[in-house]
Amino acid sequence: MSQRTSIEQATVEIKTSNKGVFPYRFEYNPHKKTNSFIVPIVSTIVALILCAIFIVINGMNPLTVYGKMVQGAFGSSFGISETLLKATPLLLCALGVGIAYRISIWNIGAEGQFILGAIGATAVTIFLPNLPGPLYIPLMVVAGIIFGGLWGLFTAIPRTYFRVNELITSLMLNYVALLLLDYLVFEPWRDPEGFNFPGTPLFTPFQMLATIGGTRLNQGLIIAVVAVSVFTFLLAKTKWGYELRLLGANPTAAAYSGIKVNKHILLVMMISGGLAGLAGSIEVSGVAHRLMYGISPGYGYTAIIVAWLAKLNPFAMIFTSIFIGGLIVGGYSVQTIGLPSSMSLMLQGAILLCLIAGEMLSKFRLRKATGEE
Amino acid sequence: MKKVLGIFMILLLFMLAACSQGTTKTSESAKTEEKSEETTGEATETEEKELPKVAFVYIGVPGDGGWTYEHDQARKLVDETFGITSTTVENVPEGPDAERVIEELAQDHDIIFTTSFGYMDPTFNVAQKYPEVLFMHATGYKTAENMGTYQGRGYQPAYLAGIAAGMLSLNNKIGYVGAFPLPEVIYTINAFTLGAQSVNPDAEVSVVWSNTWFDPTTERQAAVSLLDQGVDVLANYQDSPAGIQAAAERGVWGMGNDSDMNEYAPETYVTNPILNWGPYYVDVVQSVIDETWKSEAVFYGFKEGMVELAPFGKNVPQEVQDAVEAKKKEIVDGTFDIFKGPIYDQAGNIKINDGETLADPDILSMNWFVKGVKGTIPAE
Amino acid sequence: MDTAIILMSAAISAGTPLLFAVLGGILNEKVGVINLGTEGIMLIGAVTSCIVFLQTENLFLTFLAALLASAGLGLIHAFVCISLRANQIVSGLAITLFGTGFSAYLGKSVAGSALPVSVPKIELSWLEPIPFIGRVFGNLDIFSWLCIFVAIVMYFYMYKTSWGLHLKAVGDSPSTSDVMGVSVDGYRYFHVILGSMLMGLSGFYLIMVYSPNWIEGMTAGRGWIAIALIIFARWNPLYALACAYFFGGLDALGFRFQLLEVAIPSYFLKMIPYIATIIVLMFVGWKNRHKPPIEPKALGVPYFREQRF
Amino acid sequence: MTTYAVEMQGIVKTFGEVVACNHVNFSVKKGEIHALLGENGAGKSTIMSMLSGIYKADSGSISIHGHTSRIRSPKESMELGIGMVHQNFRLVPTLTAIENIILGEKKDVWRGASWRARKEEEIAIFANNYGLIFPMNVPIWHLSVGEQQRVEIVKTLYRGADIIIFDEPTSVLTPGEADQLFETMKELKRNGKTMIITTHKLKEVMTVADEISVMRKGEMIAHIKREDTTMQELAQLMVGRDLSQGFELPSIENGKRILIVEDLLVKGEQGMTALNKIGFTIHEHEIVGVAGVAGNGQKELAEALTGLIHWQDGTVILNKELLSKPSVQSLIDKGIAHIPENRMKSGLAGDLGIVDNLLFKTYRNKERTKFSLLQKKKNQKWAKELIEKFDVRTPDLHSPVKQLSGGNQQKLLFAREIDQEPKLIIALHPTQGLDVGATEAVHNMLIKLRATGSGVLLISEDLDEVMQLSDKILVIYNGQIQGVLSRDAADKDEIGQLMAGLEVRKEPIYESANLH
Repeated sequence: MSQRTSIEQATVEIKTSNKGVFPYRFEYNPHKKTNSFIVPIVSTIVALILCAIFIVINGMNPLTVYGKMVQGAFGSSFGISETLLKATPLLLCALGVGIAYRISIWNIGAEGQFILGAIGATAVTIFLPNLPGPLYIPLMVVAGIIFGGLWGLFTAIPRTYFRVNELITSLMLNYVALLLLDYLVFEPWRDPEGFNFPGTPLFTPFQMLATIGGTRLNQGLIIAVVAVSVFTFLLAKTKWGYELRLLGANPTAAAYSGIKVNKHILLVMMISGGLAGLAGSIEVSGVAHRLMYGISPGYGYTAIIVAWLAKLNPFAMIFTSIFIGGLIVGGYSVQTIGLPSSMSLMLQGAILLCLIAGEMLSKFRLRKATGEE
Repeated sequence: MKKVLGIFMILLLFMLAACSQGTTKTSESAKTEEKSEETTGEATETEEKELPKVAFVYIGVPGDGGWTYEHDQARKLVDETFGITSTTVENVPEGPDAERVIEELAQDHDIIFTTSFGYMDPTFNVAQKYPEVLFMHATGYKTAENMGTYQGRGYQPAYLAGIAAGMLSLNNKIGYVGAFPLPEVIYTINAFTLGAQSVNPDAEVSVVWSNTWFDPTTERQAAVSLLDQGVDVLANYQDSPAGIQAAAERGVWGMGNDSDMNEYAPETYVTNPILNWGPYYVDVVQSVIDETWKSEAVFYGFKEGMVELAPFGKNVPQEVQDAVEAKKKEIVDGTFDIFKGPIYDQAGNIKINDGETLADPDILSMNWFVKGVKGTIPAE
Repeated sequence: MDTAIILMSAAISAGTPLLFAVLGGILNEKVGVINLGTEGIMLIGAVTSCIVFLQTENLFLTFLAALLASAGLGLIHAFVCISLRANQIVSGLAITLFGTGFSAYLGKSVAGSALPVSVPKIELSWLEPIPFIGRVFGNLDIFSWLCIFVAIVMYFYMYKTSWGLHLKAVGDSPSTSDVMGVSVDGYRYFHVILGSMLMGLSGFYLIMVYSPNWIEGMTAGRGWIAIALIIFARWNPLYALACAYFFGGLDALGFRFQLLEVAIPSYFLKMIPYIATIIVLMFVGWKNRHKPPIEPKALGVPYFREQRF
Repeated sequence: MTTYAVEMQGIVKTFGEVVACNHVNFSVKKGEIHALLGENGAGKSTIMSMLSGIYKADSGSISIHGHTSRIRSPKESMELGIGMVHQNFRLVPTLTAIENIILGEKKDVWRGASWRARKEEEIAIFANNYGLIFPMNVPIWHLSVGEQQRVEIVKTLYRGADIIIFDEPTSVLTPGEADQLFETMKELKRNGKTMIITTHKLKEVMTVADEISVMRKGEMIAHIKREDTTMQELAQLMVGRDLSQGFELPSIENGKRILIVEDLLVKGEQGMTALNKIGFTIHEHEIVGVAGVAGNGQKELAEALTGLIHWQDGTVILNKELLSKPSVQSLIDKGIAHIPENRMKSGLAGDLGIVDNLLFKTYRNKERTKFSLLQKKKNQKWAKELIEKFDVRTPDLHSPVKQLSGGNQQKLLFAREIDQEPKLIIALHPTQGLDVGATEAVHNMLIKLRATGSGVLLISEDLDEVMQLSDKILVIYNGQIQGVLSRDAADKDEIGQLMAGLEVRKEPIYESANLH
């Protein structure tokens, strides 16, 4: 709660003079170092408290609601497995958008790239129906990455060569991807035996990722964790990681040091899209087992929060994706006590708002006004 | 950093291990625990009989005024009849999320009604995992030992609604907004068209697909596109009354589906085919209590009370009402069969020979439009 | 001719919610604040309208409530972006998420219930004799007119008044404006909130005129399209008018295409606006590659008077 | 009634841990031209910013015309009749001169065509009164720097300022334009305006000022009348010690030709011709200075020679090798080093640490990366050696370089560039914003490079600097080389004429290029 009072005081003090009644003032120091763990945790707590107020107004006990959410998401091995299942595509998409954000490319097109990945993987099953079984999974994964990557490239090309804001392009391409998906599942790829249900035929067992234990959790999780490790390593240790660091910190200076900025933007967007595409191919081959309408319940958008909560640190994304995944799974659980599942969206929004606000607030510091000496 | 990574990896492994060992065990043990708890709990309060725990999975929200509304009405009837409180989960998308929701419910419920076609595979998958739980899936075609399906003969009231539409239409242009090109919608549209043509052979039914069950904004756009074509009766196979409202604004006769929507457009409302699930749900729950439940594929019509026709709007002429009532009697007592030849498809080819009637499996997989329907079934 | 009239009418009714949102977005971006919260603010505007109308059945009160609720969200965005100087893109996304979730939460009890609303129309009989115009504009509802009115007023506000000059200065060079005695924070707060109110009106229109049922996420991406349209319209309210109606028309065309029974699936038709946006922006970018970009120079950049580098 | 227009007392201002102003007292009499003298970082801009309401003082009092005033915003400052002509003009580049001048005016909300016409006439007459002329209806970014400054002055006058602050006003002007400015200031004085001019240029002070205040390291050192002082005394006050009088550039025989440029044609950002067929040569052991007012093609020259932009036409020969569309990287590999004009904008990445910043140009080398992996330990050791060698003062190797002082940042930049042992170093405004000590260090580094055989292309707006250091001076105007002068023949007045484009010196501009 102390966080909140300080928000109010900060506004007041920023706007009025330091002289007079209040002997302290807030000073903004953009260079101030903040503890990288405390801010996200405190922000999350503040967001939970804010939302608790609405829950109370609604006549429910927030503790019951949060308890139900936690129980639904983490309270049983089933809940945990489902949470991890949700976290997998979120983690991969977040890794993708996170890499783009590192060099200030605002890719909000992970949703479309995810869908294209799903389409790519399914295309393998549709156009190559008679392959030897073990070939399917690798091919589907590769196809997913390529399709997603190309979709990312479509965002990058207008940005690099035509000065079109990637925010708009990636957003527009999300809609195009969605319509393409609808077209495919409603028309050419529709299961002929599916009573016109908008979905492709179910995959054969060779086209499905193996599951872990008796759960729906599949090898996709392992792929995702491996991807995180690989990118943590690449970013920290390699020449390429250094170039990205440089580009992110100062693109002009990067150009002066001989880094080809456009080439990097194209490459990063391809990787960014490729990771979302990988998530898409894992979703169809590991969970849905067919391409169907509405294959993504907004993973690409949610991934943005996952990435941001983790402050774009790939390793931290493991935790934030599990957290947000749990929030979504728990969101369905709260329905059983009469709240809409959109609770979890509301919480996500509130947490993200509190996080960025908290991050900036932590750069203000209270100083004694020296004028009164 | 490395230490944290290590701890995390261990944690992750632990979670994975817990999952892989746990699920099958938990699903059973949780079940038995739940049950034993229930028994002890119930024993003190009620009679010796243990009441089943019932859950419903909805595609939309009960407030939609249509499909989910009717299911929720039925759920209320079940609750009242047995004095229980069932669990409901709304707005469950027809994909991987559905499977999780159903499985989560399966862990502590005895009967689960999944009320949309797209829940078929998820329901089936979960049914395989939880043989102790009973699953009732609406409108699908997959059954199992512990999974039954049920479906109303919605084409019967639709035929009657078609008669009304055929009589009311002055320019013979009737519009129809279909949700998805599923057999359920297609046979409803066909019956509707046949009904209209039975009283007005020149009537044509233009079909637009909205590709959504429940999205008033899109439904409305679809409806308006038909209204702009000049239709003077507009029918909707949708879960919301948006189309009826749009029609009312233009002073055009409107009808919908699933439930009585009179209140949304009192002036121009005709009637609605109604799906009345309540009695059937009560039967199912009762049969579970009586331990007489058997997996079957139910396809009930007027006779069994699963379908109804809503009361007519106040401005519908008496002669129309009379004509419909007369036909209804014939259907109820079995003297009239809707899908009875000769029936031609859009291209004019005969699909049902003179004198033949269509068998239930053919109705349930219908994938062609009768003559007089303007519109296409995608990728036919 | 009839088809054209019908299409134009459909374009106006589908374009008006877009237009409100685009105009709101222009006000935001002109003072240098990106507002990606459009979608969320529209939803909050819509759900508030729905709830208040069901309670009061008073159109005016509903209108006020929608303004107030969206101003609230606008204030949050303004505070986070202007006073706290946080990343505007992330803040906007958070607003959209929160708005989507919160509107669904608020609207749970009213979801699906149809609103018994009838919006007054303005009959302009003197327009009747003019062939096309008369039929299209002769009988529009008051809020469509309001939207056109707002666009025109905004045009004059932006290009013909001292406030408009300050607006442009604040968006192009906040430090200069500050030195010149224009309150940068004041202008930013005011226009972010005012713009958010217009976005809220977009939600209001959507539910009171366009489709009188509340349903979760009923904006269906219109807010995002509006954001793209801001750039498309080059931050000019009158271009925005044309662009919004054009997109509204394409939107309305979708279902009509199904009725024509042509070979092109409607999905591809629906893709046209999105692909067209990208191609047009690419074309504009290429044509103006030697000119300075026309977007507000300080767009997305927080202003801090004592900043020292 | 007091005769003081401005009285500031006990002003303290800190930024984080840095004390920018330490109990400063400063007063200006009505109707005088008062010079505030101090080198970069002495705190004079900070003091002026507090007077104009951009910063707020931590403590201290300000009175204007005898009334204690609290200046909390630029608006309040303006209401007190204080106007500031900023070093970086406070003009909105997309607006026209008229619009900039009336910006912030609250009356007359409606601005139709007739209002505009009336206003234009009014301002034209107003500007003419002070002899200030500039285009009225063209967006500011089309105007020349001198014209922009005139707009800025008219703007402050138009808003009723009677105390006008000129913040380093001549730093962007040609000597001719500067003289014109001083005339304007005298004209304003005749109109009863009070003026404060902040500068570090002693000659200007002696030309225009009535009274002089000197600041050093955040403190007020002295307050003198112009008649009572000399340039030597002021210099000593400003720097705190004797300023070395010019350089004795040791004469070295020119070596081989490193760079030959012929007929170089370069288009700038807006597609306009930035460099129009220029040519010159640079030899080993030679510093070639480029004098000129900013925006006459200097930036494009540096960018073209470092591969950042491509030239449209012309020949560039580097070490007997004909270059054609070279990439930045290839030029780095061929031994061109670059000190960009704005170190924090294009030279360093402020958020990164020392090691990452030092790696900018060498991270591709085998010593720094192996199999694409950065050699972390090796690089740290190397970085440590470098910062010791170049005396860069930093808390540690990982703290963000934006926390270093300007001088240390520049030393870091030089460390990085010199470590490559460049054949040719291109330095843009290398001493901009540095204090005297750091400036000297930079000059010494350039001279050392010259001694070790590198060629230096020194591009600077500081004419004194160019004249002190260069073996040969090119004067650039409007994308063309207006004249070439040898060190001995250089004459400040003549260079000023050339910089303003008033005179063309037709001498053998370059030695004919010979590929062999």
